[in-house]
Amino acid sequence: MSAIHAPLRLEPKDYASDQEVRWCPGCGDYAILKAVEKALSELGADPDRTVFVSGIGCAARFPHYLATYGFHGIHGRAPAIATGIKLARPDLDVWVVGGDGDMLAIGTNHLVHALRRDPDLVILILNNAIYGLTKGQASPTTPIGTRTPTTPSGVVERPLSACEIALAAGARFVARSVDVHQKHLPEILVRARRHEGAAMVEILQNCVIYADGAWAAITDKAHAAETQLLLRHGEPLLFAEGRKGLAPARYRAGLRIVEVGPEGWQAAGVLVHDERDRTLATLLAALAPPLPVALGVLYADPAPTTFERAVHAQIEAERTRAPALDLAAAIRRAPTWTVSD
Amino acid sequence: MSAIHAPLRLEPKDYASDQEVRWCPGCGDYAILKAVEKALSELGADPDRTVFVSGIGCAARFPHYLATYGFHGIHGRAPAIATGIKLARPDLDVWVVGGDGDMLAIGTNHLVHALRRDPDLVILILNNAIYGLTKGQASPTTPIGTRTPTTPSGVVERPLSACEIALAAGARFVARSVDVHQKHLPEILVRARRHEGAAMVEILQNCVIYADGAWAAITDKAHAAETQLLLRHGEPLLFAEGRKGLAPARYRAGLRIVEVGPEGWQAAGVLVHDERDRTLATLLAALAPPLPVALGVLYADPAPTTFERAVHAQIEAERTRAPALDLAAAIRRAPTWTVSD
Amino acid sequence: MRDLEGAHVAAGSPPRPRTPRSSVVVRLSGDSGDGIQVAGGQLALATALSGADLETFPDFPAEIRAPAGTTFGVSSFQIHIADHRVHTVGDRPDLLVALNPAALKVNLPDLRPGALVILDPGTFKKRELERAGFTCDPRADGTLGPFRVLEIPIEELTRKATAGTGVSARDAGRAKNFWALGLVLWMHDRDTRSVEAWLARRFSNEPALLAANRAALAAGHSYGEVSELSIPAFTVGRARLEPGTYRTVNGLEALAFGLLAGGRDAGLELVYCSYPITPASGLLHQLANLRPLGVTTFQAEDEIAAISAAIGASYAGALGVTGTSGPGMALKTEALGLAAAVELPLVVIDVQRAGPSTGMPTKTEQSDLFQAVFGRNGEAPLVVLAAATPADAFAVAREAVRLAVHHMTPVVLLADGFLANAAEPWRIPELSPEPAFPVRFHTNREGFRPYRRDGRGVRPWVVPGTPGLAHRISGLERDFETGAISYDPTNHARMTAARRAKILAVADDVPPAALEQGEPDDRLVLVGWGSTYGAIADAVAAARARGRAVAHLHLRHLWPLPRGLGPLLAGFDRVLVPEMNTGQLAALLRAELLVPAEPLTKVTGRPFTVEELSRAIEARLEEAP
Amino acid sequence: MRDLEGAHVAAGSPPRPRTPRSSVVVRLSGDSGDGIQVAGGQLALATALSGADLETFPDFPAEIRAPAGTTFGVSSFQIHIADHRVHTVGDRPDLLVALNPAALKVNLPDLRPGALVILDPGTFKKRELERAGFTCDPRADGTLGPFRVLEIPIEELTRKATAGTGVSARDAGRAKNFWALGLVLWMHDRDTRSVEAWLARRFSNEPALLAANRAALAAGHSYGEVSELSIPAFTVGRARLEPGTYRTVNGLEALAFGLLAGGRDAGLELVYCSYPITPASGLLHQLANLRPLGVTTFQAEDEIAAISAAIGASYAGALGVTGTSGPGMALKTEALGLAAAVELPLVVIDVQRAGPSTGMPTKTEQSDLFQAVFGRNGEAPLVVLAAATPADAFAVAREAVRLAVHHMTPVVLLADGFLANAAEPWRIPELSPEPAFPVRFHTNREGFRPYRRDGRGVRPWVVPGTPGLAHRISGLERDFETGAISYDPTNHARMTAARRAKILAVADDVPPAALEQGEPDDRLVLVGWGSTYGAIADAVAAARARGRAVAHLHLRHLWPLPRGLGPLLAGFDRVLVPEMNTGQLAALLRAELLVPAEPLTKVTGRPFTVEELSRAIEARLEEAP
Ligand SMILES: Cc1ncc(C[n+]2csc(CCOP(=O)(O)OP(=O)(O)O)c2C)c(N)n1
Ligand SMILES: Cc1ncc(C[n+]2csc(CCOP(=O)(O)OP(=O)(O)O)c2C)c(N)n1
Ligand code: SF4
Ligand code: SF4
Ligand SMILES: [Mg+2]
Ligand SMILES: [Mg+2]
Repeated sequence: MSAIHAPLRLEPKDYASDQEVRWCPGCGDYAILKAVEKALSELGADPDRTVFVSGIGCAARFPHYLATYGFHGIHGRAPAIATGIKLARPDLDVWVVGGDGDMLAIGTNHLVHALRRDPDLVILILNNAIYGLTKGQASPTTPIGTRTPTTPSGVVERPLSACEIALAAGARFVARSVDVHQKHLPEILVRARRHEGAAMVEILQNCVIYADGAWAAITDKAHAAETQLLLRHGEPLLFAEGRKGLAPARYRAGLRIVEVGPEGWQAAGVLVHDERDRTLATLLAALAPPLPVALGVLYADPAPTTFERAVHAQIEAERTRAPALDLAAAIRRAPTWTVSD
Repeated sequence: MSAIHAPLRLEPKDYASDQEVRWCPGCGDYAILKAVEKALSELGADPDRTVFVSGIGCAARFPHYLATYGFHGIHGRAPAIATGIKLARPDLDVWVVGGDGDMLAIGTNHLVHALRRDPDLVILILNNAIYGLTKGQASPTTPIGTRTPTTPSGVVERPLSACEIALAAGARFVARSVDVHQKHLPEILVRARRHEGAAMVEILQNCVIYADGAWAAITDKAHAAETQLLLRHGEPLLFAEGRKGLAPARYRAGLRIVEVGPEGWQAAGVLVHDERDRTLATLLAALAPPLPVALGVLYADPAPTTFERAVHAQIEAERTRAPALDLAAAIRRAPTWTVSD
Repeated sequence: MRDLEGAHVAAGSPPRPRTPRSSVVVRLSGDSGDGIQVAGGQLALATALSGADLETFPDFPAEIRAPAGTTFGVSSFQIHIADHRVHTVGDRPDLLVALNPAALKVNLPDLRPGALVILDPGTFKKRELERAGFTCDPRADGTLGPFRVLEIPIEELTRKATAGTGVSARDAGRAKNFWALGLVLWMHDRDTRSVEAWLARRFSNEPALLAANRAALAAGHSYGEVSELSIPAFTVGRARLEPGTYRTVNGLEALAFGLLAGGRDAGLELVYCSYPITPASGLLHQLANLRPLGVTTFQAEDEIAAISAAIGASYAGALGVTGTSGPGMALKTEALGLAAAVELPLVVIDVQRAGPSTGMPTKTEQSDLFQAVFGRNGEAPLVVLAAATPADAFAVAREAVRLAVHHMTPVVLLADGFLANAAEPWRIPELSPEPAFPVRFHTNREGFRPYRRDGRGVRPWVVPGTPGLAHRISGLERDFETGAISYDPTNHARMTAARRAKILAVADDVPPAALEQGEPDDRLVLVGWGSTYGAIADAVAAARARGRAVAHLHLRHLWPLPRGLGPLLAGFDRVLVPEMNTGQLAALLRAELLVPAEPLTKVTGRPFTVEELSRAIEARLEEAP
Repeated sequence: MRDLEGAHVAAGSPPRPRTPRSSVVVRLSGDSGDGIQVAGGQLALATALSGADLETFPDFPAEIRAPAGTTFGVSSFQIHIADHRVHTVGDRPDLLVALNPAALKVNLPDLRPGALVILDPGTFKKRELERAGFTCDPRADGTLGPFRVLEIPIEELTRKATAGTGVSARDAGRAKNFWALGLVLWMHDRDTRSVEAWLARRFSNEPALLAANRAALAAGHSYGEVSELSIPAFTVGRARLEPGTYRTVNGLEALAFGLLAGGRDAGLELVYCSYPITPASGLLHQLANLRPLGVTTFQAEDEIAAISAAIGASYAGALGVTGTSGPGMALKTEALGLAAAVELPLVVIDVQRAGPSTGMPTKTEQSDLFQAVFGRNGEAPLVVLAAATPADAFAVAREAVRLAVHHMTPVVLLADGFLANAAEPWRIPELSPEPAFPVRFHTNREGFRPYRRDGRGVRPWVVPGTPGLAHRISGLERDFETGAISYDPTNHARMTAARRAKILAVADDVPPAALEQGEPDDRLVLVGWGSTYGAIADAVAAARARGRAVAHLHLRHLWPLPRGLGPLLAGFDRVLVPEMNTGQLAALLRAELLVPAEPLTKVTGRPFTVEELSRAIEARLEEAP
């Protein structure tokens, strides 16, 4: 976050706009909205210097519900709009919100390029594995075999992984959380906002109407210990209440699951999570059921500068190199001649 | 390749069209064209059942120069056009050709989604790290710091890796070669064509006019042994004339370079290349100078079916489930009534 | 569903004390969860079986699931029932059944003065009233003064009726739509047989639910007879419809069937490529469910991929079709130019919605005409058609296929949100056993030239795989015959002229301009296009019945305009163009024909009412020279 | 470069036996590697310094580097030199210098009969002739019959002249462009001082190259005097130009300066977001090199991202500008609708090129007018302007900025490939020290409503970061005042009308329609727009000189049309609209004004010639009633 202002002391509820929230009762988006409000409060964000930008979709209704500046744009283009905002006004605190359709179907191109450029944005992908607003068609994250109005015999395409795409695009902050994790999610959001550069957070979100339980295999409390790998920088990659862990594979490059015996995790060779290890992050991003799914900050390694700072630094340097250059002088850099009466 | 026809016996030159080739003298595209003609000959491809589809760019002029069917489309959309062709005519042998701008700037979205869907296409990315046709602007693969007409103080954005994006998108065949490798490249092309599903081949191509030597650090014959890691399935990951190799990292997940001593590569722990190991492929794709760059087939693990076969199998099954359904019957599935005079 | 064919329209039941009505407009309304659309569909079917003509329109909330009881969660269904041909869903309801206060609130402004309002007093509690945004109880403060109000405790009566069927209290309450349907059927002099048949199929595995819904239906139906309230009862006679077998069809269904019929007639497989967008998504859903009939459906990653894949499919010898709505249409602009440039057949369906930009996705408008005719870079002429009614969409879709393959051109078919969802009886056409306009791909090697045109200016369609004809096509300008890239100035002029002439020649392949109603020497003509058909037809018919010299001309072919249009329009004193935009067809007519066409615009997201048009007609006739 | 200001135009050198000419059209032509554009630029500068008026046009090959000696590798530079104001580069060259057979081949069809052709016999070898596609030597077979031919062994003479300067044989040969330039300067009665100054700067670090090029230049210049061939020499007097300081400027340069001047006048930083595309890329290059002057440039991943980022920049309080050509413009359609819907300022520059689709990227056309005015989904009105000449592009770009910020609207500025690359003398305007139309963002909390309009129908511009004014904007239809999402029918009608009225009111903020030349009661008026200005102006001036009652009206504001246009055009018997498309402005005038505007179209990828227009004028006057 590049805005250098004294943090405000506002309650989460102070970040709610006066608009009636119109998601379906029970939609996971409510929880995410709450988490965002919590995070803004925790960050002491100034609503007048904060901008939420979105595309189109249920998720993309987000800006209307926050008492900050908001731009509800067009389908898939929010990362590009946000990049323009940051280029013009690096001091603003800009968040991008979109669904899996918005960001990983029509908007993939802009997502990838925003991440590789690395402007100081938080990009939230509210992944419900479905097109909610348009009534339940398959999205790029819908699992194979799912029947929807557009896939009456089931989806045949392999789903995309937001975190894998983000890492491949060169993202320097990649995290994953779950709509209902009301302690975890705000923490991750605060971390994402404090990261300088483009921070992508994939949030597994439940669409109660069209894809209810899409993430249940991961998020069900009953098996959470087995299905979730909670990442913490500097702590071992343990799950199943510490009974299992991830260790480097033997005789090949990769990870393997190890049982942690009474000698402890070190003895079992369990790796310690290192947020700055892009290779590790890539391997963690690829974990999918039946393996435990990685939640938390997979990767956080800020680049030396952000896109907008690099651009403006270049312009500043160019200005310094030609201090006398103004428009009149630039026009006269070509040969001129004078006609008198 | 799904076309089941007796291979023809044509010479490479028989695949050349009557159009005068109009790339700049010395352009790497000439070598690639030659390699493609060799590969077609080797494959016994039937020009009348082969289609080359392209976007716009110097690279995208490709179809005009081949005596096959060809569709020179619009910038960035070739993978989508090709997907439509395969849906309509799974029997055709379809190749897609584009530059780094075509495929990794405006066309990223279609590339990613074609790869995840996995129609039986060969997708060639002629990566010259520049926009050639439009005269030398930075492309998504141009290295940081490069001065171009649009980046007078140098590129600030991190370059994209075609192979990493492809793997993250779920591609099942990912390979890399070099324009002038006239033995290696045709071999890879033949392998790509024989792979059932979407096969992406990144070809490092030299644009003599706007980015001459962009890949020299990798391709220069003088240091090739040190800068290139030639992959062969089932063979050890050795380079520098066998003096060095890649082994699994210790205490972390990943690869490390090892010196091969007199005891041989096994003793040094050098890994054997396994084309079906997606994790390994991902690690290999990320190798970039000063590490040696991986050339060859990084990953090849055909899915059980292709996109178009899966779609048509579903339709076939639906047809079988409702054998009597024709249009007249479908119209009458709703309640009907009759009005008589 | 069971085929009700053969259920010949029976003579009415024995006469009761009922008011005969020539037409009635009924609107059912309630919360999205109340099953309004199901009840409406059954009401339409029962009406159709009665032999009356009808037209229906569902009005869904924009939100997926709004909180219960809110105005933005209201779902409605309107039906126009008449003993004569009707073309609209009716300007204003004569009867409103409002299952909760929000439904009343939303629909009040639309009611005809004197309309009958049936409401459920059990839902008029403080909380419900507040949710609906009423500050006072509308039953108490005179709000309902202009209407006749019947308060019937529908939910309570439903619970009573379903007692003993073994369903939960919740499910019992949910049967109230069938109770209300029963009552409306009784009021309308219809029996419940077709509904019972439907219930039996729908709940064949859920006997308790079946019993409950049946009981509710029966109770509602008998309530009219037994109630102490004197519930009005009416009867609408049979309309004179052309003999034949009918079903009801909405615009999207008709488009789907029309495309399939067109594909069949062309002897081609279709490849329908689309990206979901309201209100066009339904077409993708329909076709996805009809894949065994000769269509491959493809949900692309965006609209650009969708049209590109459709172009690829056409190139490969299928017929590529893509469908979308306004913003998606905008995204297809560049690729549409490619299709026009390479001269491949393609059908593009634009189900227009209220704009600009995202606009009001669930509301209707006709504001993409300019985009369809003019919205491309360079000179990229193509064919533009519009469907006039839900049933007409079948014929127009088929026509779009015919023109696309016959003239090797993209064809844009304009529909709109209203037409997409409105439904009407449709006389099921005979499908000819043989393809009516079979495509013959070019296979002859002799003197083959990819862009050599035939007498109609049309280039050959050669599909990859054809032996000996391998050639290259490109969006770069190409040589008049060989198709090789050409930057020759004269060639470009020649190709531009040839592409234009080819499209203008399509006018020779379609019927000349003709009036729907009226005479060429009437004083005023209303020129319409698309879904304004119904309102214009009814308004003109009414005006003619009043002795006014008014005619109606409706354009199916918007580009090129049909032959004879200019002279025909020149015969009228005034040309009035009603359209749901700010005057796009009017501008087109003025530009092309130099007639002083006057736009009559409405941009509220809603169709014209007959009343609005009638007023406009009278005003113009008063002013006319 | 050194500032030559103060190099007051000196009186001519002592008289020689020269033909005085009122104007001459010279074309230099050779292989892409021959340095034709550099020589042309120096010829233009020397001409400008002589006080003559001029207009130039470079003609690059479409290929990046075509094989040497081929016709598709020919590069040309044309200059029109005159002792009076000229507006075109001249229909046909009077003098062609062709450095190889391919250059001769390509340019032959354009030459004026009797033109002088200078060619280098040393390049007329068998191989070169074949490469150029000559089957016989054109010097031998009568091909050159209609022309006067001078064979000068330019390359050989260059080698001789440069002997001893220490350059390689290859570099010696490469100086032949300066030899030819020297000769042309001599023919044209100009000294070589400005060229020498340029060479000195250009090769300040390469003394051998400097010496060689200088020697070649001098040798060419003295050749005219000493040669046995009687080389024609002419002299063109000074033109009467308005007093002031001048430079030459091409359309892209002028656009860049105009945008920057506009940003300065608005008191705003610019953010120029673009994706490379011919012929618009040059604008991105220009601005990237002028970043210290108040513009941030952004090369996006595609055109959609470019316009989206520009919209984001405007939202954030800079002025977002995006530039592209035809196919890229098509891709921006959807986002342009968003900008119109949310009512943010935005400037969109479309450097039109020959279409449809990819078309002929390096060739010019005016066929995106429809797309600019009409090409969006829904009713999304905006402002459309066009630049008439390279120098005019400065003023129009500034005007685009002014209208965008003053009316909170996207403004489309149409240029074209010809205008982009053509150059002419430009009187450098005074830049006012203070912003001329400074933007004042809205900051007042009192009764703030994001969409409440002022008297001109314009909503306030509130940028994020303004305390207390946080609000949300959306492409969904919004409430007339609060901007909250609204699906209310009346609100939508009101907003649609308000957006339209706001744009139409821009006509009150621009000058009314006025004639460039002629009188309102002339018989014929030529109505033009964009880069046809020069040809129309010259043709009309010539016709008027012949006593014809012909007028010229040129539209800078295409949407809305300027006030008074209808009545003005109504005064003429005939309205002729020359345009490089199939009649788009003519259609617009017919639709809007019901005048029988007649299109005069040319779609060859090349600008109109004065001759073509003169013929059309005569034909119309003969026919006119
Ligand atoms: C250009 C364009 N295409 C399509 C649409 C229709 N549309 C609106 S939202 C949406 C996808 C919604 O899915 P997602 O992004 O996953 O968001 P969710 O509703 O699931 O939160 C689509 C296809 C549109 N508004 N604009
Ligand atoms: C929609 C659109 N935008 C931009 C262009 C201009 N354009 C043509 S090719 C190209 C990029 C070329 O780069 P690349 O794809 O890397 O191919 P190369 O020329 O380097 O082989 C661009 C931007 C275009 N033709 N269409
Ligand atoms: S449709 Fe799904 S994602 Fe959208 S609001 Fe409803 S529950 Fe949420
Ligand atoms: S510009 Fe570069 S890529 Fe294009 S043809 Fe020339 S050398 Fe090849
Ligand atoms: Mg979603
Ligand atoms: Mg490239």
